[in-house]
Amino acid sequence: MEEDDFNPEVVKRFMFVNRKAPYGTVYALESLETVLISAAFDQDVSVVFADDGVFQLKKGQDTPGINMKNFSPTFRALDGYDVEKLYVEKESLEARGLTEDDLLVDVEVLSSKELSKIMAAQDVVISN
Amino acid sequence: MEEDDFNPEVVKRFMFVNRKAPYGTVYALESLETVLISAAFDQDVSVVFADDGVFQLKKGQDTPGINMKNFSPTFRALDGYDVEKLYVEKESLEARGLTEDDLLVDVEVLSSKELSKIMAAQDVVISN
Amino acid sequence: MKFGILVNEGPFTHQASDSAYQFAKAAIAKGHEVMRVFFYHDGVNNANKLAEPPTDDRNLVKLWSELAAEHNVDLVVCVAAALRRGIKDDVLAPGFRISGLGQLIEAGIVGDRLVTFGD
Amino acid sequence: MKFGILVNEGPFTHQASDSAYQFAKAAIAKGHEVMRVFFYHDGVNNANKLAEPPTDDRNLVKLWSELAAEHNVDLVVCVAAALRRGIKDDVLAPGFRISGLGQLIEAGIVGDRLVTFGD
Amino acid sequence: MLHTVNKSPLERNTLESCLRLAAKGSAILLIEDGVYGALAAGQAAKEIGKRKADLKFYALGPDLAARGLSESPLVDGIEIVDYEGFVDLAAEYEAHQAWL
Amino acid sequence: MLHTVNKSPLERNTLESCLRLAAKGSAILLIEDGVYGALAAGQAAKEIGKRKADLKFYALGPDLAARGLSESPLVDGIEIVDYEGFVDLAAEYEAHQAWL
Repeated sequence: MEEDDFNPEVVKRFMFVNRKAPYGTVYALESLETVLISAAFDQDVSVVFADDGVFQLKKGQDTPGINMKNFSPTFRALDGYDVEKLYVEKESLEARGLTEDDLLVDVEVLSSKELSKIMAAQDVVISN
Repeated sequence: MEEDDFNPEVVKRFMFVNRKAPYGTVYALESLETVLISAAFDQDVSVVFADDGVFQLKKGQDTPGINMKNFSPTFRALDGYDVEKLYVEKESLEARGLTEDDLLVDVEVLSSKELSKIMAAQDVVISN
Repeated sequence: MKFGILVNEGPFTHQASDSAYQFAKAAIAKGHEVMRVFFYHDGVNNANKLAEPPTDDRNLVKLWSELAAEHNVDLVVCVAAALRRGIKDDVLAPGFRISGLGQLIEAGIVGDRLVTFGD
Repeated sequence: MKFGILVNEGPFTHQASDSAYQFAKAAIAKGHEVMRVFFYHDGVNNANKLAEPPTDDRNLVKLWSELAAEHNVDLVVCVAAALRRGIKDDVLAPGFRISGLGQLIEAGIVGDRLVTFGD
Repeated sequence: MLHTVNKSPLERNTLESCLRLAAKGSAILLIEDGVYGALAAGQAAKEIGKRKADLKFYALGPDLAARGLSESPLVDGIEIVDYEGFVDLAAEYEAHQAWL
Repeated sequence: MLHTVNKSPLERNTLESCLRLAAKGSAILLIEDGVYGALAAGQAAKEIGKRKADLKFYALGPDLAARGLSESPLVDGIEIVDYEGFVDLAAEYEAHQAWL
C-alpha cells in the first residue's frame, strides 16, 4: 500500500462482534486485543456481546484452577481507551438466565431488533 | 512402552464416531485415515455416523469446485480392509431428509436406542 | 473495488483458508484489488512454509505465496497470534510478512470492504 | 491404571490441550501411569518448539515437554497430520516424537483407558 | 449488509442467530457447511421461509456440489452463486458480517 | 461409559446428542464450555432433568470457577469434581467418549 492512501480524516464505524464464551477457545481474548488496537485509530468503535459472548462479561471469573489468565478485568479498562459503546443483546442474556447485575462492566442492553439496526449501519464488522 | 507389553491376542472393541460434516473441516478425512490404520491391528472395529456425520456418506460428492480431494470413494474401500460394521443413526438421517438410498455404501441403520446399546459396549471410542 | 480479507483459521483443519483463497482469486479475476489478507488466530498457520500436504491435495501455503507474487497481495501475519503459536521468520513462507494488528484495522479503514473467513 | 490420551487440537486456540494436560497431571498425581499422549489433527501444533506465548500466560509446549521428562510420558505426534501442517523435526520440542497413527491404536489396545480431548 | 453463515444449522446456532439479527434488506449467503441450511428437507427451511420477504438468500454452488447436494431440492427462492457471485455480493452490499 | 461434553448447549448440539445416545448407567461430565449446560437457569436444565434417573451428571469445578459460575445455581443433582475427580471417573467407567 502506498503511504498516501492512508487518510487520517476517515472515520468508519467498526463493530466487533463477540459470540463465543471465554476460555473454551481463545477467540474472546484475541478479539479483545483487536479492540484495544483499534482504539489507537480514532474510529467509531463499538463492541457487541451476543449469544455465548455475553459470558465474557460475567462477574467473578477465577482462572488459576485451569492455569489460564483471567482477562476479564481488561473489559473494565476499555473506557480508558475511549471504547465506550458496549452493546449486549437482551435476548442472549435472558436465554442464559443472566441480568445486567451479573456483568462486570456497564453496558447498553438492547433488544435483537435495536441491535439489528445498529449492526446494519456499520462499515466494518470484525467477528471471530 | 516395553515391547512385551503388546499382546497380539488382545481383541478390543474399537468404535470410531463421526459426527461432523465433510469438507467444512478436516475431521472426517483424518478420522477415515485412523479407521484404515486400525484395520491392520485385527481389532473389532466399528464406525458410527450420527448427526452431520451422516453427510460424509452422501452420494454424488463433487469437489473440484472447492479444490479439495473427494475422499468419499474410500468409504467403499473399507470392506476390503474388513471394516464391515458401519452404523448410521436413523434419527440423524431423518432429521436431514436423507434415506439409505442417498448413501454411497451399505450401512446398518439403527435407532438411537439400538445404537446407544452398541456404543455402551465399546472398549475404546475415538471421536473428533 | 479494494478488498481486505481476514482469515481466522489455519489451513486444512477448517475450510476458512480455502474459501478465502477462492474468494481472493475470484475478486482478482473480476478486476478488483485484494490489498491485504490478514491472518489472525490460528490463521497464522497459513504462513508455515514447512507444510507438506499429500501430493494429491492442495497446498494452501504455496497457493497463498503464489497469489502474493502474481498479484502483489500483501499477506500479513499477526505478530502476537504468531508468537503464541510458534510462527516466526524461521518458518515464514515467501510473500508473508509479520506485523501488528494495526494492519487489520488499517485494511478496514483503507479498503472498501473487509471480508472475514473463520470457523 | 494405564491411561492413553488423545489430543485433537493445538495449544491456545482451544482448551483441549490444557484440559488434557491437567488430566494427565492429575492422573500421575494419583499414582496412575500416562503411557502415551497422542497428538492428532491440529493437536500436532502442541509440539512446535517455536511457540512463545506472553510471559504471563502458560506455555503448553513447554509444559508437555516437562511432563514427558519428569514422568516418562511418551508424546507422539501423528506424522501424516504433522506433515500437512508443517510440524517437522526442525521445530519439534523436546520429548515429542513423530510416528504413525498405529501408535494411537496401540495405545487403545495396550492402555486401560483412552481419554480424548478436542474441539 | 452481506451475512455469511458457514456452519450446519443442526450443529451450531449461527444460522439461527444470523436470522434473528440480520436487518431487513440484507443478504444471507450460505457457504461451506452452511449450505446444509439451504436444504428444503432440513429443519432450517421453516426459519428461512419466515424471513424470505425481508432478506435475500444465496448458497455457494461449489460447496453444494462438494457435499453431493447439487440435485437436492433447496428452500424455495434461494439463489445459487459461484465464487465470482460471492465477490459481486460483497461488492454490492456495503459491509460483510461473518457469523462464526 | 464416561461421556464428556465440552461445548455450550446454546452454541452446539453436542450435549443434546450425548443425552440422546448415552446408555442408562453412564456418567456425563461437563467440562470446558460444556459447564454452561449445568446452569439451573439454562435451557439444557430440562433435558438433563429428564435423564437424571438413568445417568449420573458431573461438572468440572475449575471450569465453573474460571467462567464465574462458582456461585451460580446448578441443575439439581449435578456433582462438582476437580481434575482428580475426572481421573477417578475415567478409571471407574470402562471407557470414555468425548462428544466433540
